[in-house]
Amino acid sequence: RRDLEAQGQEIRVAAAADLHFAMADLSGQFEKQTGIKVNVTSGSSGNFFSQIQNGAPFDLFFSADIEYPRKLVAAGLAEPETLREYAQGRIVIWALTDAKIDVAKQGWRALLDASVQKIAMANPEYAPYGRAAVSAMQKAGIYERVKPKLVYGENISQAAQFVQSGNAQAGIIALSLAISPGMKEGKIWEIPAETYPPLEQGAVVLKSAKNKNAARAFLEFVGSAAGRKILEKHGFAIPAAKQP
Amino acid sequence: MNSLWLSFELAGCVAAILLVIGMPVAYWLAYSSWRGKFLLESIVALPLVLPPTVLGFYALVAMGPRGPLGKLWATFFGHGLAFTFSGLVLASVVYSFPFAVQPLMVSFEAVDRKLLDASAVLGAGRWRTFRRIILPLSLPGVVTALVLSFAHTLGEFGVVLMVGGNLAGVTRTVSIDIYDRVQSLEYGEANHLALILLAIAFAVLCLVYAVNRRVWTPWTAK
Amino acid sequence: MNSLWLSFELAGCVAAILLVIGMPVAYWLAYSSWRGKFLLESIVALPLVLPPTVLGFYALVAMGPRGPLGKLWATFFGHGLAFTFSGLVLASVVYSFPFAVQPLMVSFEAVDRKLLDASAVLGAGRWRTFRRIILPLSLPGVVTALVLSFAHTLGEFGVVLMVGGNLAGVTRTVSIDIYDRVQSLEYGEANHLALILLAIAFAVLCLVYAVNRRVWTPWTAK
Amino acid sequence: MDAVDREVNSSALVASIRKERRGASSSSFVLDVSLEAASGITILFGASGAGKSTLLDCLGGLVHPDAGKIVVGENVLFDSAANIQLLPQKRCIAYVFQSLALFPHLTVEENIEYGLAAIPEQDRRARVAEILEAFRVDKLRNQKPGEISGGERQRTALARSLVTAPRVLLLDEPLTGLDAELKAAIVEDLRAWNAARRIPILYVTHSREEVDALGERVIVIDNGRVVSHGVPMDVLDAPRRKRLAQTAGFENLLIATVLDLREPDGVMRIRLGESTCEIEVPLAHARVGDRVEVAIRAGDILLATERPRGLSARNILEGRIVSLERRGAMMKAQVDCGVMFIVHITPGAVRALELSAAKQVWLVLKTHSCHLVE
Amino acid sequence: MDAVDREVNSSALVASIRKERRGASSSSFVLDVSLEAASGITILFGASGAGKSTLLDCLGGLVHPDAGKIVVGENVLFDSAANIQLLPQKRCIAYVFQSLALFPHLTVEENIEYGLAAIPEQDRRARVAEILEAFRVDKLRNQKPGEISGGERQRTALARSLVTAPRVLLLDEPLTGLDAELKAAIVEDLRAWNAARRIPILYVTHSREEVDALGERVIVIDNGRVVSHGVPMDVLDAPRRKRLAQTAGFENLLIATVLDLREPDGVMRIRLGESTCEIEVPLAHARVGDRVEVAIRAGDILLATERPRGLSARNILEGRIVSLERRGAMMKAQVDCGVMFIVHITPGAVRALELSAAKQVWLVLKTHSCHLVE
Ligand SMILES: Nc1ncnc2c1ncn2[C@@H]1O[C@H](COP(=O)(O)OP(=O)(O)OP(=O)(O)O)[C@@H](O)[C@H]1O
Ligand SMILES: Nc1ncnc2c1ncn2[C@@H]1O[C@H](COP(=O)(O)OP(=O)(O)OP(=O)(O)O)[C@@H](O)[C@H]1O
Ligand SMILES: [Mg+2]
Ligand SMILES: [Mg+2]
Repeated sequence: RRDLEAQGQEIRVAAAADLHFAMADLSGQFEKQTGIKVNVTSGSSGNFFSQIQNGAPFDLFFSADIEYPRKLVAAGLAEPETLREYAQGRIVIWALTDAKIDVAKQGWRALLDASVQKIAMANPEYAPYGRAAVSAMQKAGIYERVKPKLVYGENISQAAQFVQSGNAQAGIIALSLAISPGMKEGKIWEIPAETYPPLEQGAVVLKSAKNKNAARAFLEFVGSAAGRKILEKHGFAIPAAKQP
Repeated sequence: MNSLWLSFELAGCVAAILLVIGMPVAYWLAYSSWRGKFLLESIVALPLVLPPTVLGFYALVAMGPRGPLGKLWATFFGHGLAFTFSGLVLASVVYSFPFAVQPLMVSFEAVDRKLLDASAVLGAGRWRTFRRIILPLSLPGVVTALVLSFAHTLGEFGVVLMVGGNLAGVTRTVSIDIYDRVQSLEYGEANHLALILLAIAFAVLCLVYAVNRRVWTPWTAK
Repeated sequence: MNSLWLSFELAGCVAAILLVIGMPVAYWLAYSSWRGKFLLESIVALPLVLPPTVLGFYALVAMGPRGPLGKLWATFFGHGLAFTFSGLVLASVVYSFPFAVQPLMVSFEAVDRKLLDASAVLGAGRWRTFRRIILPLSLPGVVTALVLSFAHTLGEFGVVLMVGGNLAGVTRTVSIDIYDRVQSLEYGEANHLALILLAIAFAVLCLVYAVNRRVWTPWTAK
Repeated sequence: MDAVDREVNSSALVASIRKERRGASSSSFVLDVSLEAASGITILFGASGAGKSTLLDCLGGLVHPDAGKIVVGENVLFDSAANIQLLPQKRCIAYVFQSLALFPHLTVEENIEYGLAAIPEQDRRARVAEILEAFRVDKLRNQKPGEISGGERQRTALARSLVTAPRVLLLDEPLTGLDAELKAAIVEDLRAWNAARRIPILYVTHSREEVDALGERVIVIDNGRVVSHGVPMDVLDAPRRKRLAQTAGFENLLIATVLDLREPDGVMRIRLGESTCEIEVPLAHARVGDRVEVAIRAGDILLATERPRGLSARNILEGRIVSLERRGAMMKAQVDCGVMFIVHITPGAVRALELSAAKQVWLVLKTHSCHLVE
Repeated sequence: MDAVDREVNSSALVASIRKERRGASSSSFVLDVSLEAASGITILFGASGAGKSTLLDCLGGLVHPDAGKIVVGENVLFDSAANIQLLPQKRCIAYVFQSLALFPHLTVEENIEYGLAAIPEQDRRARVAEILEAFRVDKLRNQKPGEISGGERQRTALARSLVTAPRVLLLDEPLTGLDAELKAAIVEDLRAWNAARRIPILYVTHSREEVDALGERVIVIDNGRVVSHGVPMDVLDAPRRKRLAQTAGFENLLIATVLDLREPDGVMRIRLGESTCEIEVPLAHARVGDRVEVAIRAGDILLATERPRGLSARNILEGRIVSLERRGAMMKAQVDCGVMFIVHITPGAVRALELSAAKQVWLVLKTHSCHLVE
């Protein structure tokens, strides 16, 4: 009966760019199960935050950073009880297969190699992946040495493109992106998760949502075993079940 | 494909609106004898100076439910301006304004004043003089204004992304679509879309220029 | 503040380069009698049609070690083009090309052919005719070309971000700086920077227009 | 007739205008004129740069006078005191510019139609067709101004203004660049036009021929001032100033000394230059011994091969032909009578009188053909 | 002298040009001329739209002829057969356009200097100063073309071309819009200029006065063809075609019937119109009974108040004055002798002969003043 009810329903989801591929799978599965169409817009979490503050017609917001959903809740724009951490981002060092360095073997040392003139990453000023990369490098004690080599993309996609195009020889990007179909011709070294603060990714249902039930259902689906599996497949870590 | 159509619709609307509102402004700038008009000329060029996303951000705030524009719009139409096609049009109009006004102004100014005198002496008022003399003689400038504002809106993405919110079918223009695909590293599809966009744009521009050449060359040619 | 200076340096360079390379192109487009030149006119306007970040992406690929431009540059200078000031200049030049060429072309075309005839008959070659007759009579177009390309480069951010890599002091222009602050939700600082940028740009534009008015009004005025 | 006259006068143009034009040069040009033009053709005559076009521009409303008043009939077009300033399009004035200013993007026909916007289609077509033919530009109707000859452009500009129904007509050298035949035809057309409408027509020209063919009245402008006005004969034949004398084609300008004044007759005798030639000229404010200047038109001098007898003319000078040259339809003879005279005679007369250089001749000068220059 | 002449001839302009101009009208204009202009002034004479400006444009290189050849001295400027086409700036031709085309952004002085780029500063200044004065535009030197009068513009354009040292000079109606005094002065300057340089000068004008004052040779163009050429007297006084007759100011054009041919005398008698007037005219290819047309210049007819006696002139017609009108420096009399004649006489003669309407007069016509029109 619930399926019948849901026929023809549609929700609008704003999702952080790193979720792009995972969202495609998640929404596909969810639609198959419930018949509720999930309309995904992916983009920068910061932009979504601004837009939602100014009345963007989204039902559900999957941020790359839990801070944004928290702020929305604080501003009374989101349903407080729906806020949850649905995944954690993982970062990797990525280089082209034909590069002189072998990141998989060299790990951090790869970045110090003389052939690496530029290292691409997301801008640490506002991109969570950038911030994580900086603290990981600091932990590894190489930040001051590689700092002159760093170039910043607006987001991890741009950072990846810097490397892909050969203009940077290595990049620190999200695992989710590194294992995406467009990045096949690269080598990966995952940065140990304990060297950077967890990249908590939070989601929340918005106050202005037209169809809160469907939105909640999708959020639940993402948190379900099936959803977690998909997220893990796409390179996310699943946080221990807890309420923030 | 939906996004392509949307883009051309947006660009067409914006170019048309810009022509309509750009002309009086350009006319005034061209013919006013106010000494301080260089101030206005400078202001007209200012939207260019801000990064589009930032301009888009300001536009978003202004159009949001708490912004002045948004409030005004809501009292008339009952809904907000941001994230609607109208909102996109408005923001793009602001952003592309200089591209329409500047070429128009230069062309208007280049019309021989003696011809305007002749028209006045033959009894034509401002409007008739504008329609029959200034406008046809400024055709190259009008075409440039059209082309620049049309093409610029087609390619615009910062403002559109910010104000439009990238909603499929409503505000996801082809430029955002391409951008999305590049962001998702789906280069093949991005290239494909970009190529189609370029091809159509090229065809449109060719048409405009070819017609333009035929129409106004005769009296410049020897 | 560093970023401000960088932006004006970039915009100045780009505007100057565009003027220099835009003129021959505009000259050819204005005076060639080749029937197919509308094709070239259309091509000139095409960079506008692509979203700047996408154009920037293509530029990035072209400038990469496997790209044609990157290879060429590397053989001459030993290092890549991306993430350098030169790379920024190059990409911005491509992107703002239509804004320089279009107004120049329209202005060149508007010069009375009889004056060119008169100049030729008085023994002046192409270059002298261009320098002494066409150029001064096209001043409004030149100013528009300068202003549009300058302002557009100041505000450009998609291409710059893509090709520049946001390196403080090297490629972090003020438009990126403002964007960064908006992204970091530091609205106060963003507004502050935007205001300064607008103020300086306004001052520069005012200067250009005021001088422009004084210089070329005399022979249009009654 | 009376009624017509009154109607005519009530549509006269009365203007007083002051306008300073400041160029890059240190000296500026000042136009400062008062004039009245009743219906009919009034010629504006004056040297190049005298201010004729500036005056017309002020009347047409294209240039704003610094001060003054312009009235047509009851209508005030401009009044600096009352701060009235009608726009050109409200003035009902047709104006053929010296620079023509044809619309380059419109055909000859469209140019001519331009001023007829207010007229119904049918009427308009008829009027345009008529004037196209009158000015012999009907074959060019679909050509643009860039594709026709100079004279054709001139005619188009003229037609464009004349086809409207103005209350005042301003013509700035409308017949330059036309050949004799066309000129004559258009002069006829203009006269007919004038006869039919009787509106004030101000006509600028440098050509004595046009003045004589068209002018009912002449206003002479020099250096921005009206220096004389009246009917052509009076004004142009009795030059007040030397500059004008030259402009109006007084070929003989001679310095002379006053010998005696014969006030009852209204004449005085003068001696020409250092010669012994004495002639009688109209009386002027001068005393015996004063040096004066006389202007004599070459065409006003009669030439004879025998000493003429029984003529009313008082001045007969004996001389010898120095040279004979053709000048247009005329012959120009230089005759040495102690002072050198230039005499215009018809080629027919030259042949009939078998004139040739060195031949002895007599010059006959009527007293009132000799004009004293101020 | 011989050497000079040879040098002169070696720099002559020889051209044959074909050029079609296709406007929007169905009929197109075709210029098809061959001409030769030796050094000295050659007048191009012809009605408005005859193709004079088109011809000059072709010579100057501004319009590309469809076919033909243009040579100055040894230099081939254009040859469609050999595919030679010199750019205008390589032709060393100075050209004063009908439309002037002054540079609006340059001052009068800068305009004049423009063609002197190749000359050292010092020299240039001197030459410019000299010509500024000669053309009386020195006071306007710092003004822009938009700030000077029509006549002043004309002079500036003339000065701009004459200051260069061209090998050919093309002048398209250079003296229109100038007053008589200035015209005379500039004509003198032009003559002196011509005497000093002896280069081919092609001079377009509609004015008989200018032809007579300047022309060493005339080329008459009608509807794109050269219809006659030679010295002014011969060409313009003996019209070959009716159209030209009107253009050149033959006021009397009369239809006549051939009565008899007197071949020994080289004359024939004709009867004018339907009247009884018979006159003697030069012999032509005609048979008795043929209808011919004669053109007689109004200035070539002599007028007398008594029947003239002992004159060589063979044609004396009795008539009555119908009207007398002033025409420039002349009087135009209409005389009815059965057919109507127009006669030009000097005002002095009118007064001396006490002419007035209705007065009986005799017209005297020399045989060779009567021209048969083809
Ligand atoms: N660009 C053109 N296209 C088509 N026809 C033209 C063009 N220019 C001139 N004509 C035609 O060619 C003919 C000759 O023109 P041209 O200017 O040579 O005459 P012109 O002898 O100089 O006359 P005018 O004395 O009036 O200046 C005219 O009938 C004119 O209409
Ligand atoms: N815009 C202007 N600025 C300054 N001076 C001007 C301007 N226009 C005309 N003059 C000057 O004013 C004077 C009168 O010019 P105007 O055109 O009225 O003369 P004009 O009598 O029509 O002469 P022409 O017979 O040569 O056409 C000239 O000396 C000219 O140099
Ligand atoms: Mg004038
Ligand atoms: Mg001509």
